[in-house]
Amino acid sequence: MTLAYYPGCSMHGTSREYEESLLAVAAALELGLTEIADWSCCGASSAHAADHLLGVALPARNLALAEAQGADEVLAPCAACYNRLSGAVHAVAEEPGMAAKVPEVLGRAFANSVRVLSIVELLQGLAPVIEERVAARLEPNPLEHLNIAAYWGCLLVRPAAITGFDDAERPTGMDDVISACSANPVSWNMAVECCGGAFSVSRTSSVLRLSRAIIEDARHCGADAILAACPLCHANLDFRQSAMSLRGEPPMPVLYITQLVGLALGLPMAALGFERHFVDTQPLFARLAREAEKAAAAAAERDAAKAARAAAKAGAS
Amino acid sequence: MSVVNQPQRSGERAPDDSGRATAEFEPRITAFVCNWCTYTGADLAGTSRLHMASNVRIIRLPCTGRIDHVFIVKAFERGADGVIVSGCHPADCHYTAGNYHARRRFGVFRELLSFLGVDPERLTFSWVSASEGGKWADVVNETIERVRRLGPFDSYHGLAGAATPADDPFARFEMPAGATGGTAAAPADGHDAASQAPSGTGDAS
Amino acid sequence: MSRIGVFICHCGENIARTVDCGAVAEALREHPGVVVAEDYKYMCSDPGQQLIKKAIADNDLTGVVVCACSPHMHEKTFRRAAAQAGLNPFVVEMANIREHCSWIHDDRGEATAKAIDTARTIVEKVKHNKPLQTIRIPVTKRALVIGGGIAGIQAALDIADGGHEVVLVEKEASIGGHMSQLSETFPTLDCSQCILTPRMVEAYQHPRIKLYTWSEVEKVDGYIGNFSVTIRRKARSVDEDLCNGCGDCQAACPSRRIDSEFDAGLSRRPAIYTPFPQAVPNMPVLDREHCTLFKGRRKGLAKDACGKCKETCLKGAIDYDGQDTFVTEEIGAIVVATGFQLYDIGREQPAGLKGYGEYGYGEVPDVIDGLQFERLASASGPTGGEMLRPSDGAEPKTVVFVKCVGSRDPEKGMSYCSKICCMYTAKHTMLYKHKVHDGRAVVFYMDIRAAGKGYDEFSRRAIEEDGAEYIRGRVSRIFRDGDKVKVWGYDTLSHRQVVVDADMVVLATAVRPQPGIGELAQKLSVSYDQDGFLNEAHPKLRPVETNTAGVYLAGACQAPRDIPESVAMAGATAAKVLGLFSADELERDPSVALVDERTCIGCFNCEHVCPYGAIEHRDVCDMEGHVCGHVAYVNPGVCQGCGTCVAVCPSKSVELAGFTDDQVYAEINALAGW
Amino acid sequence: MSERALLLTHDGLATLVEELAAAGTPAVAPAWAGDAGRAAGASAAARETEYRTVSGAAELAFGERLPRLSLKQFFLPPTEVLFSWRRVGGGVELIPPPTDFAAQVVLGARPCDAAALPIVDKVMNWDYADELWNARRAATTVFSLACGVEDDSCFCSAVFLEPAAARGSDGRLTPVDGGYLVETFSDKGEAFVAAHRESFTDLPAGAGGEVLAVQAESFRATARERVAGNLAVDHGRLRDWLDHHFDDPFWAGLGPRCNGCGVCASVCPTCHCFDIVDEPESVGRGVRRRNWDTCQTCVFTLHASGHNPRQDQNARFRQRVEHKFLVYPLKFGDVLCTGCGRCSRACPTGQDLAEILADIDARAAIDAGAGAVGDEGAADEAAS
Amino acid sequence: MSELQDTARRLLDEGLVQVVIGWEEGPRGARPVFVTSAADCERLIFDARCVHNLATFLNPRRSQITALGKAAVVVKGCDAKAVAGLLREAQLERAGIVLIGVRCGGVAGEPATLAPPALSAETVSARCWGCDVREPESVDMLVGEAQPEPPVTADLDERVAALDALSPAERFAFWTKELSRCTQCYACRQACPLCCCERCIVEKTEPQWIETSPHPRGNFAWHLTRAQHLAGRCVGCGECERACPVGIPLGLINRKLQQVVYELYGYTVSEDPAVPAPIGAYATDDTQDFIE
Repeated sequence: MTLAYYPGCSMHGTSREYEESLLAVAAALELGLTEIADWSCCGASSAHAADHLLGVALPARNLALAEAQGADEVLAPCAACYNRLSGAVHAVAEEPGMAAKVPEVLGRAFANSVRVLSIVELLQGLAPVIEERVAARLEPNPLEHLNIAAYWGCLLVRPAAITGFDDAERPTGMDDVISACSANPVSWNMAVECCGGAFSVSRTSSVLRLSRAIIEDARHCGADAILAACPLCHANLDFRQSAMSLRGEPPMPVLYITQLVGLALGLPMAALGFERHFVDTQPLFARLAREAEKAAAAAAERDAAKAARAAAKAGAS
Repeated sequence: MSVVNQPQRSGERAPDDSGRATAEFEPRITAFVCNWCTYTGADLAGTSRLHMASNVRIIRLPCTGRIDHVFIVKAFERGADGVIVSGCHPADCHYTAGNYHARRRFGVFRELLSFLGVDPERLTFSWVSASEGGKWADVVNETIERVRRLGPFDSYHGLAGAATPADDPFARFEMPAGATGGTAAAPADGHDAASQAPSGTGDAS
Repeated sequence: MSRIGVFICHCGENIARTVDCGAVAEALREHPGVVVAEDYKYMCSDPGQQLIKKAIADNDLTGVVVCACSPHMHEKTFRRAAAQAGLNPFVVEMANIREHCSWIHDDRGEATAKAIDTARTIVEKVKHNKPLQTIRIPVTKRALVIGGGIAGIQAALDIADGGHEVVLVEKEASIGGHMSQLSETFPTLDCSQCILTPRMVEAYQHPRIKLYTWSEVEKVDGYIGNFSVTIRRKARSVDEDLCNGCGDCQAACPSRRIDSEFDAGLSRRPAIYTPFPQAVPNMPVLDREHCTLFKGRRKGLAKDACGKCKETCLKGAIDYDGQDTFVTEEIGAIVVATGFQLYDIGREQPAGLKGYGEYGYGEVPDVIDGLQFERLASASGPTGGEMLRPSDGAEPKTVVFVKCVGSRDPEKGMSYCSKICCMYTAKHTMLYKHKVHDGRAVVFYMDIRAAGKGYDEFSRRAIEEDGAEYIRGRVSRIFRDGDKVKVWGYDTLSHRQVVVDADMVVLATAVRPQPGIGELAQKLSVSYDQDGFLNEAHPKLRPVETNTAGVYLAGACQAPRDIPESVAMAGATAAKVLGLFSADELERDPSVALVDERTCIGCFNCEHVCPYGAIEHRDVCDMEGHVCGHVAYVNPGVCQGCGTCVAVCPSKSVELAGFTDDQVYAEINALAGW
Repeated sequence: MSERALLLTHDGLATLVEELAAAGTPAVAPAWAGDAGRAAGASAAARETEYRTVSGAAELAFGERLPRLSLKQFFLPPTEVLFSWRRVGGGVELIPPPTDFAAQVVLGARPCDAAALPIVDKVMNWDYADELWNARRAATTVFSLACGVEDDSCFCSAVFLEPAAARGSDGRLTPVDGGYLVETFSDKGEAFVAAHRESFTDLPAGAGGEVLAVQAESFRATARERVAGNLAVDHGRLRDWLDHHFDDPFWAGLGPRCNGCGVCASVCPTCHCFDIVDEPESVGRGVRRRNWDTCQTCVFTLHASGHNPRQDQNARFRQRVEHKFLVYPLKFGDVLCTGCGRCSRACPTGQDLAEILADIDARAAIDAGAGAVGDEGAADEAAS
Repeated sequence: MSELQDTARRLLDEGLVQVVIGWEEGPRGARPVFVTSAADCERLIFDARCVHNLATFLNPRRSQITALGKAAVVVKGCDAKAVAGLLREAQLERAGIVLIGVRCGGVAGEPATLAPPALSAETVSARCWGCDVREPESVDMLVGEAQPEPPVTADLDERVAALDALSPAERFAFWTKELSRCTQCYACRQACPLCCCERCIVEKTEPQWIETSPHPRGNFAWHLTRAQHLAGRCVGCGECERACPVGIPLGLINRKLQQVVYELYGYTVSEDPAVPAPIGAYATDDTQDFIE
């Protein structure tokens, strides 16, 4: 099984911390990601709106490159890229004539043999490994005290026919990853609602309204932070948060799923790119650390008391 | 069909095959159809006066599930150039599932026949419902045209020696004289070889 | 030797215009085995039939071929005529030279040649026709009705009133089914229990109805007219003969926190309970799963943990040690009326279903389904008919009704329309508005399907008189927002997103067949569709029959059905059953399969392909009488004559009368060299 | 018969075959079954041979493996038309097959195959002279090829023959340097040689010729010696044992292994049973044929009533042995076996006739109170 | 070897069976043997020459074998699959037989030799191509040492593909030539563990669907029917081809049908009798590309 990596434009740009944390996690888990050589834009939100064939061919080119370098699977961490790549796989497999047409316009062979993986599928599959590593850690784990809302957004799960998660309306994969990291998934209502997506610049007011509803619901349902798996979602929730007039509530940190896994694996904070966030994550982590210490102290006390009781009992007999 | 104007053919008629390898070739098609869908669909074609070629002879059976592969083999042995098997569409079987079973058996048998060199183009499998008189006419006409292009199936008819034993009752397959090479001259699915050497009769004597 | 008569019909000009009928007769006269061949203008006319009858008598015919129209048209006519002339009707066959010849060909020569071939083919077949006797099967004139809902009750009453005994089996402790749970019924708003209860009592007291509640069908053997049905009588722990229904045991039971099935989980009941006050029979059943005593026994406690009900019962009717028992009933016909269940859309779903987690059902207490609403609205319900929501008992001021939850949704739910929801949702809005005059009833719908007598008027009334707000569109998400239930939807008519802060949400969830329907279908050899509904024999012409002769369908086991339809189907099944019971013997087409036991090796390929379960295993014994093998036996009462068994028999040890291998071979042989 | 031997060189043989083909005289000879057989180092399966009409020397497989089927097929084809029939008016017209078969020649028959012909002749002319068999026999000249012995399953010497037996042959070829020494044993053989004299050469006069004659005799002697050790039985006591052990438990030991396929009969040069079938071709016409049959199948003796006098394979296998070594000998004073060993080689389950005969002979010896197996007196008696 | 012999001996000694069906050394190589006494168990062998499918001897109509009593039979993979076929078709009761599994690493293409040949691509039987059973699972006991995969040999699929690549007329010529040798001796049928009818269709008269005359017409009908009746049942043991006295490549037909039932219905022959055979079952969404 060879895993190719399709970064897409965001990973090298606005969401560098996503890529940094991804690569750190991939190294820690020995995933052996190979970036697709000479990759090009997947067409993002514009190509398929302009021309269907173009919208299929652009992602297909990258899949063809991955095929040529011998990959069985391609990881597309960006939800939009994942959506476009999966869409191309589906179109070529299902639409009459597409399997012949695409190689023709690409001018290269394309067998449509590569499986496109989202970050969630990848990490969900690795959840047992992550869980094992987390359990093996000796120091107190602050994440045990983290209540975090898994935010999927639109593009990872829709349309259901091409993405194929368990339930497009109530998917569970991210919760599994959260649990594997020993954090606590929050039951909330906005997991698959839209943040406003690509309208961030053109219709900022809509984006602010939509994203605010997401943050408010997360807080309302007891979340300390929101977990994202999409550069655009992260940008909207994190970067636009200061403009949301959140009624004096403290800001809500937004973490990438790879950052959470990195933390769980005990990777250094510095390797995970938290400093690139607009909402400061330090207060949250400081609080979690305190709680962890407190809990550890309490546990130690309990253990000591227990030992004393046992000793007393032993002495008495 | 040089006999068409001689309806007085006697019971022990000696079939006239002389014109069969020529341009006038009219294929003989045997159709095995189910009583409830295709037979009734063919009835409807009649009621609707849908004209079609007259080269098909229908054998009515209760269900495609009743149709055994030996029927098809025997039809070819008895001079059919093509065979139609037709019944109810999936889920429409009068007996619930006979057509599903037939579909499995004939899915396999068609491949088997093809592997042994019987051109699957000589076989038509179709679903024709009681309401599809028009489709039946199409199935008949298309099958006839397809088989007409393939030519007479003399290579199969001649496997036991003469294609027309009544004309040449002593034509027979004999291993010594014909030897293995001799009989292998007969096969050739229609087309050239068949028209040049309509049967293996010459080799035997 | 065969002596075949061939009779060629001109059908006026219909055949004679294209086919030279005289030439056909002349050709056939020369055919081996044909002793007479005649043509006539109208063979099906009385003189035509007389001609055939006379020829049969004069020539001592052994077989008759009528060359005329399709056998579907006149086979019966000519067979009857031959029978009148003393010939076995099954040695008469028709050669179709009209629909399959004269009507579809122009060329007179070609058509005549084809007519001759066709006639010869059938003559060759008839040479191998065997005289057959119509099969007669004795009929046990007792019916089994499975399911004691309104459909089952109605079917049982109709059959019993028709003079025959009925065994009515109900798996719950009381008959009544879902209809007993309903508050009012559309489109009349009459009280469900008021119209149902008298029927329940009537069924219970009917001298010809034998009622088994808390019972299930275990095994079905036999075939039409001659079923042998084993019924499992689940251990009730209450002696039905001793119990007088006083209710003391229920009052004494300390376990009182068990969700009531009757109230759809909206109220609690004890472990020993009568499902509802009007239950028939009015007799409790002990729920062993939840009973403290039985829990203790399962844990292996040495001493029984409870025993209050037994102590209380003055009649000594409580029996903790009773086990399931089995009774076998001899039955002639079976009516299946197992009804439906509502689609439980919660997060836990069986394989193949997804549910609707985004609607919060099962998580948000004020999101309920239609049956729960019925209980809330019912005077006999947990709130005594007051409209109070489950979470806090407050009166909901805004109620959202969502239709088509799980229906008409091939992506996530069922692809079919559940049919009853449009009407009951309209009814719900009316019941709600009649109880909460200042309340808002908001309905999200896809279409309003109100076809039925008085139905459209009824749903219009909900909108126009009672002011239900109908929004055409679907709901994307339902979640708790403080003490409100937030409903996100979309109005597809005005193209607006709609958000409703509701106090309660009622989901019209899809109608599905009862769990366990698949196992029952297998016991009965009845097929079912991909959704689990039982298949009727023909969707138009045999809607209450199944492909298993003697098994009939009533009500929602076949598809979503409302009450009038269920009752109508029940009446239809009763008519079928009474028709079957009207004669002492059943007549069947003798075109059935027969196994040659001398060569059958008992591989049972035939059994695997038989759609009717007509293949039985028969022991073969050696000279000393020891069983030394098995062969297949075709039950002629069950066989429908498809012949699939014949085709799969490797050694050709099965024959299908009327379409034997001999007959088919003769037909193929007759076509040689045409 | 022949005054003096001739030589058929390899070239002469090639010329002869070509000449016969050109003349339209079928020449039947052992030939490669497949193309691959000719290649050196081909696998045993690829080196299969068969008797067939040949048209060139390249096809010939002289001195190679024993042909798969015996020569029987050229006198009793696997299927053959007895007559055609058609309905005429109220009656049936029978049309018999022609029996004026054109002359054909067999070159290089195995002596054991050639010897089978006179053995079957006796059956075919016992109470009814089989026209088709006799006509083919009359039309055919058989030259055998002295055999170098196939393998350990050969036992011709135990059934009154030898690897170069002349029985049933009109002439014989024996391999010598450069070709084959030719002898003729009948007028037919003589006539054939005379008709194709130019293909044959005279033996070199003097020592050269003698050397070839010695070579030929040496070839035959080596073969005789080689086969002698394979099996020897005393047919007299064997027959006696068979006659008295119809119900012996011995037979129950043979049936289980037998598949009942009758491959042994198919490949046997002397098995001659046939089945008569009517095959309709349409309404009112058809063909009656006879086809090879075998007593080893369960339907061979199956009665219409369903009763089968040979209930199991034990009885059927006993029949095979008894027919060949008891019934036929009692009737015709010979054995219905030429020791070719094909049945043992072809049997899919390893049934071995030589082994069985040896076993019976040993039992017979015990019964007869004599320890010696295959005493010379019996062999002499048989040879005479 | 002694493990096999000991097992057989124990079964006979303890009276668990009355006969052990296995292989012994015969005059021309290995052959089936029916051992009825513990003393004779030393005759039992298993090596690459043991090609015979011993399930053939479990046909309940072989009364000369059933008369020997309850049987234990030595099975390699293909034999075990054939036993499963007989169980599936109700010809046997599992409790009525004892299965001694032998680990098998392939058998010889030309087994009639006095010593077992070393298996190589040249010597291994074509039937072993693609065989996935090193040790049968459905057995009561398993003997012998672990075996390697059989050597990769001439690919039966390649030969099938080569025929598939020809035109129908060329295939027809090929098969007419091959089948012209057939004498309808039915050795193929008798050697087949699954051809176990009391009366074969070819022996049924009235009507005689299959002409018993060995002209190619009768031969075509016979071989078409034999193959069709084995579709989805054939275990690929290759015994029919080995039994054929005139060398007809029946293995090609059987292999083709194995491919067809796999491609059309995803079926491969199973050692589990509970898995239903593909003919006699159906799925509503079976392929119907060939149906108009």
